[in-house]
Amino acid sequence: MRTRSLPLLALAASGALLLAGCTADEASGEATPVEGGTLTYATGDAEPTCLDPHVGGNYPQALVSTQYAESLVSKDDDGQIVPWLADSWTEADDGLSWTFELKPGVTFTDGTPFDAAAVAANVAHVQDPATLSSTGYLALAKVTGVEAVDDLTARIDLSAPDSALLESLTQPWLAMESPEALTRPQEVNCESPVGTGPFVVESWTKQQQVELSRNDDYSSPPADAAHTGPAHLEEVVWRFIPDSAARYAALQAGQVDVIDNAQPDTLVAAAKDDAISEIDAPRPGASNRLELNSGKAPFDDERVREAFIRGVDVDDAIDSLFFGTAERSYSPLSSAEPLAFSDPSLFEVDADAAGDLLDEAGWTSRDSDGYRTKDGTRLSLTFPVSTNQSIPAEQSLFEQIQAGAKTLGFEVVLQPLDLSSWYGALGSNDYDLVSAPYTKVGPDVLRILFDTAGITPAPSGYFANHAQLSDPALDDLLTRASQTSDADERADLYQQAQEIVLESYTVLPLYDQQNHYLVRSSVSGVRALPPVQAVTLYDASVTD
Amino acid sequence: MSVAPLLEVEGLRVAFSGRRVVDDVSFTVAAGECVAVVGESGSGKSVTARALLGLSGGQVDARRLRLGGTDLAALDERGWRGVRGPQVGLVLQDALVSLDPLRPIGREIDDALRLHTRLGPAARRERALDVLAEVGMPDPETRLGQRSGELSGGLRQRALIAAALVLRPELVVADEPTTALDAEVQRVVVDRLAALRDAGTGVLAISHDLGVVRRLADRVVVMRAGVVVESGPTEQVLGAPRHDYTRMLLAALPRGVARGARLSPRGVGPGPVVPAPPAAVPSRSAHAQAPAPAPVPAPAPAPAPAPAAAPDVVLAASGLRRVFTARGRAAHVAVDDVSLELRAGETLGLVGASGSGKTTTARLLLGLDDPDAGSATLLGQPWAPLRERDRRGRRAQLGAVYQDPASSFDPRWSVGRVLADAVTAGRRTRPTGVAAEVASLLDRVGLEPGTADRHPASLSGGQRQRVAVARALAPRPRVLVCDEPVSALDVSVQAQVLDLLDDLQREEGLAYLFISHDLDVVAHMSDHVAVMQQGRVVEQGRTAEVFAAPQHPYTRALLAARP
Amino acid sequence: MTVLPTLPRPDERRGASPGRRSRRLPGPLGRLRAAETVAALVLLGVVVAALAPGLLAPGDPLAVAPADAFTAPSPAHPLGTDESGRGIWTRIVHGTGASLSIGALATLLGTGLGVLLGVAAGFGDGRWPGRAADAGVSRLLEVLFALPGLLLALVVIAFTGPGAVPATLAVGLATAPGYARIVRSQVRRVRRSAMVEAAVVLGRRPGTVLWRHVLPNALAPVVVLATLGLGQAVVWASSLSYLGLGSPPPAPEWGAMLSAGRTYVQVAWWTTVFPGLAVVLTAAASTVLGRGLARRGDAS
Amino acid sequence: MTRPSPTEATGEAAPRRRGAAEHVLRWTLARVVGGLVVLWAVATLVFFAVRLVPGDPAEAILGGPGSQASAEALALVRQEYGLDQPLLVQYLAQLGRLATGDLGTSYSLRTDVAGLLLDQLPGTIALALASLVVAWAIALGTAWWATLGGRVAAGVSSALEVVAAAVPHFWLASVLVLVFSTQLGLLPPVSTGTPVGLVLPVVTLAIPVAGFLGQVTRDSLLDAASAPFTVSARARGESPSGLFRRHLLRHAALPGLALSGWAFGSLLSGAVVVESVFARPGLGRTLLGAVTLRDIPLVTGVALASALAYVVVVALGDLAERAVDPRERAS
Repeated sequence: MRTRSLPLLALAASGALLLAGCTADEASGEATPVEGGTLTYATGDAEPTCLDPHVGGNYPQALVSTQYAESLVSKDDDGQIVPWLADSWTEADDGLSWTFELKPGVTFTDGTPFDAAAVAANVAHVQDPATLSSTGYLALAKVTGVEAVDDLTARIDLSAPDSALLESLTQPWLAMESPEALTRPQEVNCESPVGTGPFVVESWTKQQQVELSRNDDYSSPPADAAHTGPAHLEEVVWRFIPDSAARYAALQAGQVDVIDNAQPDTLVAAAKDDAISEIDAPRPGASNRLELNSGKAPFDDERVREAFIRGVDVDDAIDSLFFGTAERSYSPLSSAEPLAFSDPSLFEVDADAAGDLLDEAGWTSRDSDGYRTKDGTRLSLTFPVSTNQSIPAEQSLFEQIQAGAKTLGFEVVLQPLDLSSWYGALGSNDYDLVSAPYTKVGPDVLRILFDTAGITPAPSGYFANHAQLSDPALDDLLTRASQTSDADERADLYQQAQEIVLESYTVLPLYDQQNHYLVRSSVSGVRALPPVQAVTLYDASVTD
Repeated sequence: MSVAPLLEVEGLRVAFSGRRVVDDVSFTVAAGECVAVVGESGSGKSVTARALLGLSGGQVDARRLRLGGTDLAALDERGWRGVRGPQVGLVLQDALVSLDPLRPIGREIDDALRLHTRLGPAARRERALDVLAEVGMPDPETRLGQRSGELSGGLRQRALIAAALVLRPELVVADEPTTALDAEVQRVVVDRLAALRDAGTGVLAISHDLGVVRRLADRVVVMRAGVVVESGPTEQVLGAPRHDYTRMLLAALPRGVARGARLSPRGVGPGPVVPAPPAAVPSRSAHAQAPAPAPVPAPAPAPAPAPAAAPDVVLAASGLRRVFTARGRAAHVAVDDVSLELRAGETLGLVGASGSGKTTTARLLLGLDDPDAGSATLLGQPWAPLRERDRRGRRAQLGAVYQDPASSFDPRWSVGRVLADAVTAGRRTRPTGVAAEVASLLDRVGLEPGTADRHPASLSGGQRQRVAVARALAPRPRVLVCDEPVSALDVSVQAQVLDLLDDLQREEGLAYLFISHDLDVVAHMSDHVAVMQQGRVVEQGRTAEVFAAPQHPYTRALLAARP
Repeated sequence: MTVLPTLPRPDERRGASPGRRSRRLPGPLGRLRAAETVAALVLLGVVVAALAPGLLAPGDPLAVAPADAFTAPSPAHPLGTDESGRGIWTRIVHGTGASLSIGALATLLGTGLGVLLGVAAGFGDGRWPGRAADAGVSRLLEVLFALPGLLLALVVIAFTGPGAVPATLAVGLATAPGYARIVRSQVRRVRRSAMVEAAVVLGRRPGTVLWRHVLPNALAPVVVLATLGLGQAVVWASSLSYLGLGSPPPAPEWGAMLSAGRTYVQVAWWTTVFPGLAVVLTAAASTVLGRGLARRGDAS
Repeated sequence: MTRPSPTEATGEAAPRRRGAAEHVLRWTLARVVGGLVVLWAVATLVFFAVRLVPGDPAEAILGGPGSQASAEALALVRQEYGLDQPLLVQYLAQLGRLATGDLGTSYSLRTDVAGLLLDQLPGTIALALASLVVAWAIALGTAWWATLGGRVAAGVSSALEVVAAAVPHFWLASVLVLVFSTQLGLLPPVSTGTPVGLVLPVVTLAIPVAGFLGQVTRDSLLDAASAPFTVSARARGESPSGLFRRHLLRHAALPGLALSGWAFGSLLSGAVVVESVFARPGLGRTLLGAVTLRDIPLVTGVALASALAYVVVVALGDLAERAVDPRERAS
C-alpha cells in the first residue's frame, strides 16, 4: 500500500502549463467512440484497503476512485482550475471563506441529491478522526466548517487564508460521496463507496478485481472532458496484478486493455509493439531525488555533500536502467510543476574536483577496502531504501550509485527495508542518504520538504525535511510565496527558494516521479486526469 | 498317463550377464508325476523353475524345452503370456508376499480367469469358489473378499495354490511351497500337491527339504551349483545315493540322528578339523559364579554324559505370563503360565508352531522384556522381573544367538570389532590381549583368523551364525538362549552349526535353551523338551520320552505332521 | 523382454534382513551412476565457486558498467550482463557462496534441530520419560508440519523482518520437522533392532547403546537426507530472496538476481534464465548425489 | 528376535470386525481432538511470537510511523485491539475470539480477517487440489512410462523427476509465461477465473511436486516390482501393463498418499509465489502481503487457515491410504 506516494496535497498557484503528453488522447479523435463494452484495467499499485478515498488516502485509492467519485473542481491540461461538481467559486475578501456554486441536477448513484449539505457532510466525514483520513484531513487543516447557504451554495470557512484550497479540492482524496452512504459503517462504505462518477462500484473481489458498471444517469463530467453524458464503456474490470512482468504479459496477450506502473523495460518493448501506446504522465510535486542528510556527519560538511553530488555520475545509469524513458532532472520539483527551476550547471560531474573537496574536508587517507577515512572513521553513508516505494530500476540505480561512490572513497550501505522499518530508520535519524518520493500539487511542496519546521518530527516520529535543511532565508521565501497572490512575485520567490535548495548540495535530483500507462490500440479516449495524473476512463471506448 | 512326457527339458542353460547359474540341466515331467528338484542355496533350482515360465530374467537357451505340444523355447513374450496360467501354474513360497497384500484373494484368482477365459463375472466367481473349496479352504465365500494379510499362513498358502490351479494347468511348478510353514500346514500343502499329482497334473516341486521331497516326489533331481549331480526315482536317490553331495545332504538331516552324533562330515565346510583344545580357553572359572562343570576333554565320544554332580538349575522360569495390549484390540496373551527349568550343561528344547509364544518366552528369559506375572532366576539369583541396572552386572552369564544374525550386528562394525566389543564388555582397552582373544574365539567357532577384518554382511549365512555364536561366547556365559538359530540356513550349513553348538556344549559345559519350530532339530539337540501351544507349555519332559510317547494331543498332532 | 526383470532370490526367506532393499534394475541404475558422476562434478564446481570464486570468474561482481548493461551472452560476458552491466556469470559464481551458505547453514540448523528432537522422541523405550518426550515432540512436530515449508518460513520472517540471517533461520526452522520425523523413525528402528537387543544382552548401558549403535546408524541416513535437503534449502532460500525477504541487493545471491532479472525479462531473458539454472542445477545435483548415497547405504 | 506382533498370532480366525463403528468413531474423535490441539498450539505460538517483536503494534496498525497517526487514533486502536490489557488477558481474549471464529481485524487491509480468509480460501484450495491431481497424474504417468518404456524411458524420466523437483516455482512460472503466453500466445499469463486461466498456475505448482511424488513413487514401484507377488501375477499370464495397473499402481501410490499432507503443504507454499505471479486471489498472496507489511493478525489468520486445511488434508490422505491399504496398521 501507499506505493510511491505519500500524498499530502496542498494548494499551489494556478495558471501554468502542464506538460503531460497524452498520445492516446490524440488517437481518440479519429473515430466516433463505440458505446458499450468492457474495459479491463490492470493496476500494479497495491490493492487499496478501502475504496473510499477519504479513509487513509493514497495513490491506489486515487486511481480507482477517479472512476466513481468526483471532486468540486478539477484542473485542465493547462493547469487552470476548471469546474467539476462546482460551477463557480469566489474567495471572500478576507480570504477566510470560499463560496462554491454547485452544479444543479447531480445525484449520487444511490439517488441522494448532490447539494450543499452533501459538501458539508463530506468535509465533516474527512475531518472525523474515526475516518482515519490522513491526506484529505491534512489538506483541510485550515477548514473550520461548511455552511450550506442554500441548496446549491456551499461556503467553506477557514481559520486562516489558504490560497491552496482550490488545488486541494481537485484531489480525489476530497471527492464527494453520498452523505447517505457515508452514514453506513466504515467497512461497508469501504466496500461500496457511492459517488457521482461515471461508474458505479458493483463488487470487489479482494486480491482479484473491482467491478465497475456504467452510471447511466451521469451528468457531471469535468469541464475538460471530451464528451458529456454517460460513459461509453458499459463495464470496467479493475484488476490487481502487482507483478510487472505479468501485467505487461497480460496486456500483450490482450487479457487487459490498460495497465499502469509500466516499468522501463516494458515501455521499450511496448514502443516496438504497434498494438500498444503509452501515456507518460509524471506525477506532480517533488522530483525523485536523493536527499543528503545535512543534519549529521559526514554530510554536515557542505564540501562532502558537494563532493558526493559532483563525484557520482548518475546519467549513464539512468539512461541504461530506464532505457531512455526517464529524463534526468536538475530541479527539486517535478517537470509537471510549471514553476520548477533547473540548474544543470550545479551537477556537472568532476571526479577530480570531488576528490579535492574530500581531501580538503580531511577525508584524506584510505583504508584497506579503498574507502576514505578521517581520524580512523570510514567515510560511510547509510542509505535506507524502501522496497515498497522504489521500483527495481530505481533500486538498481542506487546500486550503481553505490558502486560509483566507492571509486570516490564513499562507502554506501544500502539497507532495503519494508515501509514500516524505513519510516523507523528515518525517524531515528539513522540515515545519510534517502530517496522519498513526494506527490503534491504545486510548488508549495517545497515548504513541506525544506522548511525548518519539517525537521521537527510529528508525534508519530515522521518528518518530511529529510535533507534537514535549516535556512531562515529559505523559510522566509517559502512563507512569503505561499501568501502572495501576485503570480510573478510568487514565481520569482519559488525560483529563489529552489536556487537555495540546489546550491545547498543537499539534493541530487534524478528524474520525475514516473507514471506511465500503456494502452492497447483497441482502446481510445483514455487520459490521465491532470490534478494527480490518475487515469480516467470516462471518455474511453473499446473496439474489437 | 501318456507315454510322451508332459515337460521335456534338455540342456537348459540360464545366464545372468554372462554368468551361468544353470548349466546343461535336463529332466522330464510326465502327466500325473511329481518331480522334485532339490538342492541348497545357489544350486540354481529356482532359476530352473522360473525358466519354465519364462520368468528367469536371464538369458535362457536349451536344446529342447517343450511343454505338451508347445515349444517353449520359441515363445515370445506374448506367447509366454498365453502359456502362463492355462498351461503352467506357479506356486511360490510364503503367500503373504506372493499374493498382492493390497488385493483380496478373490481378485487374484479372478485375474487368471479374466485373462484367459471369456467367462462372465458370475461364472468366474463360481469357478473361484470351486477351486477354493478344492484346495480345502473353509468358508470360501468369505475368503474371496479377504486379503492375504488377513489369512493365516495355511489358508493363504491354499489361496496361492488355488490361484495357480484355477485354470487347470497341465503342469504346476511349486517353488519351495512349504518353506517357512509350520509342520501342520506343511502337511496340508503337501497333501494338496499330492492330490493334484494323483489327479493327473504334472508337478515340479522345488525344495530344499528332503522330508517333503520324500513324501511327494516320484523322481528327484539333485542340483548343485547349477548342475544336476544326480537324478532318478525317489527311493533310489534318497535311499541309495550315488553322489557324495546327495549323501552329504542326507547325512545332514537331523531326523533320527542320536543326540551328540555328528551331522556334518569332518573337514566339510569351514568347521575346525579338530576342536580347539581346552588349553586355548583362558581360565573361565573366575567368571563363573556357580560351580562350573569340569570341561570335557575334546574330542569327546558321543553322547556326552551329563556331569556327574547333581545337575544345577541354571535358568528357571516360574509362572511367566506376558500380555500384549494394543489400542482397540482385545488383549493378546502371548505367554501364559510358563514354567521351565534348564540345567547346567544340558539343552532344553522349546518347540511349537509360530505364534505359540516361544520367542516371547525367550525375550522374557533374556531380560529384554518384563513378565506381567511370574519370575525367572539365573544361576539361582533373581533375574526377571528385575531392574536392568541390577541385571546388567550378571548379563555375562547369559548369551543369545538369533535366527537372523545379520541384523544383530552393527552394519558398520567388522567382525573383529564386534568380538572385541563383546570381549572387553564395551571398554576400549587392552588392544593386544583382545586381539588374541578374538582370534581364539574365531578359532573356537571354526572361522579363519582373517574373518576378523571382514564385515558380517560379506559373510555367508553359516559364517555369520558362527560369528554370532562367537560373540555370545565372548563374555564366557553359562547359558545360551538360541532362538531358531538354524532356521534360515541350508541343511548342510545347519548341520555344521548344530555340530558346532554340540561341540561347544561339550567343551564348555554350556546350557542351551534351544528354540525351534523344527521337531527333528529339537529332537537331535535337546535333553529335555517343552512343547508350547498358544502361549502355554502343554507338555514337557525328557526328549526321548516325549517323542516316543507324547501325552498331549497337540504334541501328537505335531509329531504326526512331520513330513 | 526385461520388463521389470525380477531375479529370483533363492536364499531370501521371510524375516531375513528386513529393512534392506534389493532393487535390481540394471538399466536406470547404470544410467544413474553416470548421472552421479556428473552431479558430483557439478557440486565440486559449486563448492569451488563458493570457496574461491576468483578462480572461475576473476571479475568483480559488484563493479557496475552502465554502458555494458543488458549485453546478450557474448565471449566477453558468456552469460550476458544485467541492468548494471555486471556479468551474469561473474555474479552467479560470486553468488554461490551466499546462496549455498544460506542453504547449507539452514540445512545444518534443520538437521541439528531435527536430530535433537528426533532422538529425544525416538530413544525412549515406551516407558515414562521416553514416552512423554515422544508424545511431546510428536505433537510439536505435528504443529510445525501444519505450517508447511515456505509458509512457516514466511511466518518466521513476519516476526523477524527480512534479511539473509532471518531467511536462513526461517528455512532451517521450516526444514527441521521433516528431519526430526525421519530421525525419530530411524532411532526407533535402530532402537528396536536385533543389534540393540544384542548389545543389551551383552550388558551395555543405554548411553553406550545410544552413542555406539543408535546414533551412528540412525544418523547415517540423515547425512543422505541433508544432501537431498540442501538442494531444497537452496531453492527455498532463493524463493525468499525472490519474494524480497532474503539477501538484500546488490549482493549477488541467486534468488535476488532472479528477482531483479525478472523485471527485465522482456528485454534480457538471460538475467532470469541463468541464475535460475544455477539454482536448478545445484538442487538437482545434490538430489542425484543424495539418492546415490542413499542407494549405496541400502546396498552395503 | 523382533517383538512378535499380536496379529501374527491370530489363528485362522476372520479379522476382528467387532467394533468397526466404534473404531471409526474413535479415529474421528482422535483426529478432531488432534486437529484442535494443533490449531491451539499454532495460535499460541503465533500470539507469543507477536509479543516478542519490537515496536508498537498500534502504530503498525495505522500503517507504521509514517502514517502520522495522532495520539487519539493510537489510543483508539490500542483499545480496539485490547493492546492496553495485560498479556494473559490478551491471550485469553485472543483464544476466546478464535474459539468463536473471530480472527480479528487485519492491520493492513482493515478488514475482518475471517471473512477475508473465507473469500481467499476457496481459490487456494481449488488451485492446490487441482495441482495435486495434476501432480499425481504426471507422477503416475511418468512412472507408467518409465516402467513400460524400457531403459531409456526409465533414465529420462528419472532425470526429469530430479530436475522437476529442483525447479523453483517462481522461475518455472516466468519461463512458462515466457514460452506459452508471450511467445506462443496459447495461454493467458494471468489468472482469469476460467479453467484456461488455471492451466499455467496449476502446471507451475504441480511440476515440482510431481517430481517429488515421482521419485517416491518410483522407489516404492521398484520395491513392489521386485516383490514375489509380481512373479505370481506374471505367472498367471499378466501383461506388464496389467501388472502396473492392477498391482504396482497401488503400491506405488501408498507412500505418496502418506505424503499427501506434505504435498499439500508444499503446494500451499508454492501458492505464495504462484498466486503472486499469476495475480490470483488466495491465501498465499494474502500471506505474502501480510508478511511484507508485518500484518500480524492476518499472518495469524493465514497460519491458522493453512493449519486447518493441512489437518483436514492429512485426515483425508489417511482415509485414502486406508482405502488403498486395508492392512491394519499398528500405530
